[in-house]
Amino acid sequence: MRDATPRSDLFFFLLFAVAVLTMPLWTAPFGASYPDLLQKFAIFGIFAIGFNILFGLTGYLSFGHAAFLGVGSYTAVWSFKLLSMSPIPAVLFGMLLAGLFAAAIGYVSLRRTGIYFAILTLAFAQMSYNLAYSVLTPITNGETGLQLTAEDPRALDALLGVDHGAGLPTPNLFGIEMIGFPAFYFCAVALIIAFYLAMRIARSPFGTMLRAIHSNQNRLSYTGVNTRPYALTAFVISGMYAGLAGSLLAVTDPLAGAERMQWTASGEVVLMTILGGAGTLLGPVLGAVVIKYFENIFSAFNNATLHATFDFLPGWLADPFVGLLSLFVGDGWHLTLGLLFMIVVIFLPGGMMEGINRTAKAVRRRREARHGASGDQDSKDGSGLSARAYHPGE
Amino acid sequence: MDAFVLQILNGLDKGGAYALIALGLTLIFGTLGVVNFAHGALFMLGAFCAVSLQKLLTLSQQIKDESVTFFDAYKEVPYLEIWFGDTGSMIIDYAVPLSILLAIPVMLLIGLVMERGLIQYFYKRTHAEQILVTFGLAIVLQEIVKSVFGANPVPTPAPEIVAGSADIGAMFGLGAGVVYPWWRLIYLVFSLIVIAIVFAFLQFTTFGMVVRAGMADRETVGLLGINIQRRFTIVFGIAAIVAGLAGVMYTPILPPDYHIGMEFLVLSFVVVVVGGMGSLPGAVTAGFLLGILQSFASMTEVKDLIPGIDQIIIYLVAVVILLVRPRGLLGRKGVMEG
Amino acid sequence: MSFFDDKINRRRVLQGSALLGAGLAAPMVMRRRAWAQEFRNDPGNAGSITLGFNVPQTGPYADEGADELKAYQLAVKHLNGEGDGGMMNTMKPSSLKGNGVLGKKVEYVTGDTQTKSDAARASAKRMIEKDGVLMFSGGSSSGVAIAQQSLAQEMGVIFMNGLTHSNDTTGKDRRRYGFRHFFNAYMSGRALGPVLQEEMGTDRRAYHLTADYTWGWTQEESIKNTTEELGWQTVNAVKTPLGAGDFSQYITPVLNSGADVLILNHYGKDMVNSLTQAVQFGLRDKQANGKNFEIVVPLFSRLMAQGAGENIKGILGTTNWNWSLQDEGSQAFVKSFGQEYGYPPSQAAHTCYVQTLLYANACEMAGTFYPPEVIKALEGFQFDGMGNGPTEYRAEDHQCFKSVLVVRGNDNPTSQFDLLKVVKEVPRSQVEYPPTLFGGELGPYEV
Amino acid sequence: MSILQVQNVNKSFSGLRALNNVNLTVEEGSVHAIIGPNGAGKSTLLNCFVGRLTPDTGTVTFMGHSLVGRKPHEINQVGVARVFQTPEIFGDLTLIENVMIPTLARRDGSYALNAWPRVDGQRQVIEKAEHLLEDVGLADKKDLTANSLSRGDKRRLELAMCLVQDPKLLLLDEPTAGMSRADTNATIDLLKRIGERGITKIVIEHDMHVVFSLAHTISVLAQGTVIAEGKPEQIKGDPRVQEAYLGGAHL
Repeated sequence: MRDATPRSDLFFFLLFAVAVLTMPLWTAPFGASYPDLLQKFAIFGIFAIGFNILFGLTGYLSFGHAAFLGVGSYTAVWSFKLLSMSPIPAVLFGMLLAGLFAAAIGYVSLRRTGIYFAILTLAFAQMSYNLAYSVLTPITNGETGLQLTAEDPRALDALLGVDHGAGLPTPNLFGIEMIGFPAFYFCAVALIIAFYLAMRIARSPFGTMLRAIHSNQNRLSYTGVNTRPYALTAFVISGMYAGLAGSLLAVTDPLAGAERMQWTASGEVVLMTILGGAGTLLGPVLGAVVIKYFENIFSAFNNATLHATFDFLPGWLADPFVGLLSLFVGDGWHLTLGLLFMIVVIFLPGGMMEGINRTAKAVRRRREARHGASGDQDSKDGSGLSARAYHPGE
Repeated sequence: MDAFVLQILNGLDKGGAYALIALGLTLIFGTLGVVNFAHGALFMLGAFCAVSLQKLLTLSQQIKDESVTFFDAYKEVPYLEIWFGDTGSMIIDYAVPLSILLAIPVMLLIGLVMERGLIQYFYKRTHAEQILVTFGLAIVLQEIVKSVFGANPVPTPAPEIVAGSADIGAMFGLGAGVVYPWWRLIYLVFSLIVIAIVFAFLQFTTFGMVVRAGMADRETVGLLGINIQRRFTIVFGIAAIVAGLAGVMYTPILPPDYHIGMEFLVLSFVVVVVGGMGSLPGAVTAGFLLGILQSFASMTEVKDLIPGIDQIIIYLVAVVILLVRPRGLLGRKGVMEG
Repeated sequence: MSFFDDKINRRRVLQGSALLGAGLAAPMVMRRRAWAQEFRNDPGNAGSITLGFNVPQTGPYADEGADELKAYQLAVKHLNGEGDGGMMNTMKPSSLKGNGVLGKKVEYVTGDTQTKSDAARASAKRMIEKDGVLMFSGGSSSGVAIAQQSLAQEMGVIFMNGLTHSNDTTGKDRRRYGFRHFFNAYMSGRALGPVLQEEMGTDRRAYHLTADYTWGWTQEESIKNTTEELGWQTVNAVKTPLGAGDFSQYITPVLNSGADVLILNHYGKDMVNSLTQAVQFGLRDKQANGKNFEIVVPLFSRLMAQGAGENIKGILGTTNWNWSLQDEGSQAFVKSFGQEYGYPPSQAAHTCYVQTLLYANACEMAGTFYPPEVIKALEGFQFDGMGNGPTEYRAEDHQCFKSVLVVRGNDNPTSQFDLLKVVKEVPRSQVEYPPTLFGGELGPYEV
Repeated sequence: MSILQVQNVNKSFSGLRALNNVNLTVEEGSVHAIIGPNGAGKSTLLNCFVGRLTPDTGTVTFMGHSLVGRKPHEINQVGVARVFQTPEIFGDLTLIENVMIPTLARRDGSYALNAWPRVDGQRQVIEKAEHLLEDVGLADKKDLTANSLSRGDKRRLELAMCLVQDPKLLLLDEPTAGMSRADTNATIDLLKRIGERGITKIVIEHDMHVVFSLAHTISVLAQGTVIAEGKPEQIKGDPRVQEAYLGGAHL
């Protein structure tokens, strides 16, 4: 914290914004530059950033955040059905309802800490999922998922005389259809705003209090701080982030299914955050990108594509090589993901961000050694660019 | 009334499975302080011990079905039957109970290797990191099993003699036609025996006393110059055996597939927490309690009253219990609350 | 991503100050391209086309997905004129030439649906947006199929359903861009009717256990309608949570309910588990109301039957296709699949193979890849020689109408694959229904 | 003027009586020591002051506020701060953050959604915190994480965290427990210096050296009851105290 000056933060933020906006360019060599995956990067980045506000700062491990994602999605689709095809009300209502839902669940769950809290949130989310899949079908359309139909009223659009023509309408922002790259940029802007807000929160007195909750809740209450409303606020904020992510999922693809609320989905955001680096600003986004990349790209390899990739190898080498690789891609992508989890957490306790920090530190040390600079400046240099600057949770 | 008895039996049966998994989980929590998301995978590996033994015993001579062209279709006659006739068939028939003998050493070995090779480095790490690494391990184990045995469930029947149902109506003077599968009764008894053995072991052996003392206050026991660490490693092995045995014996009830552990994982965590972290009796009580409640909630009469209640009952009960009793049914203060 | 194909001055793009602007400009570039083309992923003058095969590769249906994928690969081979041609030789009428489709070589990409709607749509979008597929196909769960089908409509890319059995797929959730060759729950009910009557009479009391989601409900409804028409009573119909694992608490009430038939509206793992457990509770050997207690599994699949082992023996159900069929088309398919992979294809593999050929054939008939024309070629298309006898793709709801197989778990299998025995081939006329029965709207040709 | 009145406080734990009709009055500005053998109920009494425990019966009144049934943070907000037996600090935060948090808590109250401004822009808070760190002699370590401190330094940090709130009443639970003689003396000096700020202090202490160096008034607790109260000289000679401590601590 001491190293993160307003200037370094601004620089960092601008860097982030540029990186996000130019994502279609630099992801191209990795085969990831197509709208849907880019949208997913941004959306799950938002989800993970929000989750990190709760988990990374306060240390409360929620295993039920997917419920808020689901609520956001359902609300957004209902907004498209009842009000308007504009993403603005969809996103606003999605966040609002997810926030209210989070307030209710958080109010109850935050009466407990540690694993008890985790299981309470898990229980609420699983109840939501199970009910959404079965008895709440009139609201959620169950297994099939909530979809748009041509007959939906769309009261606001009707009032304003917006005509969606034949067939199913597409969400559109003042005439720009929310598909493909425009939809990505809509999500990207949301991600940048979400990131900026998370940065403000992390750097604020409020954020300091959240970290104090993580550090020593007992001391904090004897210091005159009512910890529960702080934790609840963090919970609601992160619930609203999840709601935002959920409604963006609906904006880019107006269909909401119950499985979005399943515990595996809650677990996924936990994994994203820890994989990237809990408590760091950038880590959760990285974690989200990596997991979504694996899910969409690694799963798509098959023997034919592998052979095509390695056809420069001689046959006697290519076949066993492809055979070996095929264990880890296609239907084996889960194996790769599992191994990745283990490797990262074994060797990089702070997640991927720790790896980046270590590399940055090593590079700097080498450079300093070359320039003959004194060694003990290390991470306390005033440049404001030290890796530590970006990690309020360290 | 009869319906009630049957539902209680169903509940106890389910509860037996929950209790066995939760018992191992809470042992590991209590001793090593590790959140083991790979515990479901241990259950799964146990189940696949049974599958492996069955596959081994049914290694077959293949008699080609000549009516099928284009590919090779066989009628399979196990070598055991060819060599030993009815004795061979009987051995095959008893594959599941026999695999208990296989599962005990195998699961112990897996448990020890897992603890020494991986878990021991995570004692001091955060719970989140423990979750990540054990979850990763669970996925890896699953995928390995999937690549060997495929993704479909594998039928693993109970021995012929207990494949059917017991007429408990006649046995206990209930109504006519009240039957219950033999194997489920065996499973219930088996789980009670395993639970009793674990408790007796912890209660009456020196080893167990040290472990219990270690669960209560690790530092002090460490100060006494007792190598608590090595004992905890063995505890992990025991937990693995218990989970594995639960898996072995469950195979005739639920044909196992590679994913079976994940399905039990979340539920068994709920059981452990409802029982109270670090409490062995709590885990067992909660296991049976939730099993029975789940059975009752599934009764048509109850479902008509509250639609969908069977879908959420376990979680609902968990919420209520945790709100009324902050540390679950029998939990101790300060365990896993940080 | 073919971003650099668009002749943006690359050096300028890479200049730091221009990066942001270039990023923002990207959507405009993409849009301009979009206007220029007549339809999405037009292969134009390219020498090949790409199809997308989106199947479950992880999760409970992974084996079924693997089987589907093999069938797709086989179909691509045959379309490109490799191998023995399989059902291309038996399909009537056929416009396929064995030189790809419209002279273009067929290539394919694969994806993992994880049997989740979200994952399936994400995977499909990758195929459409990144790999430029002209058609995508796959299945194993109705919810997932419906989700992909509506995506197809939004994106203007044809989706050929794989295994999906819910009435909704071509009922209330039908789409202009979605086609189903597989049969549905209604047909299962209709087909089972006469066999149930024959085997069990008209005085029966049925108890339903139903997977608590849309497919389960539609199947329960269909079977109930059929059996009640026969004069059967429905004692109870109980919903069970998806993936319940242990069904004992739902099975014990069956024991003394006065029912003499148990109908399991379950599929996949739920079916394996509930059937295994029902048999354990002695239901198969039980006597009730002076009759033999019977279990019926309306939707069977051989792959899942393997999981239930011995318990499947003697159980009645329906299936879309079985490898033991002796017609010319089935034989041709079993031959090429069996020789390629060493075991017989499943019904899921069959429907996926057929769907791929049907799509290719429709392109040839239409003489273009332009989806509206391809759709029109498929609509009302009548064909034979694909293993199900004379079949029609009904124009009004994109459902294939053909005979349905009623099967029984084989008591005395001659091989490890010989699990199901065909009891009756129920002709199309008995399973047909008016297209308006389930409502639904196909939507426009042009999107 | 009394700042804290304790009247007829009783507290039992499952039948075991920990506090038996305790009465106590603490004068404003004084240093009031509570001594007694192990298990006399000293910590229980202190916990009743800060809201960790609620007395079964009786009243605890601080400057006109009843403290019974209040939450710890509410009690702190009316001006009561506490130093724990084992230092309770924010171990993974830096020293300056450790001291800033109580400063913010005093400025913003028990809850404030102060999420927009930067914490490093709170000049006054930072200056005040730095000042306090200087007072306790930890200024040069302000950017270290608190866990890296020695036990004595941790205690001084905790003291700074309490003092920065300008409490009216400071509760010290064995402030020198486990310290070396030198550290103990340094702490005594420090506490004496704080004394100049006029903060009322209640000290629980075993070390009679500390008690007699600091206290103005001493209450002796034995078996949950106050058996003696008075100036240090009076207590020294009290035979009841001698008896309570028989075989106990050094007098």
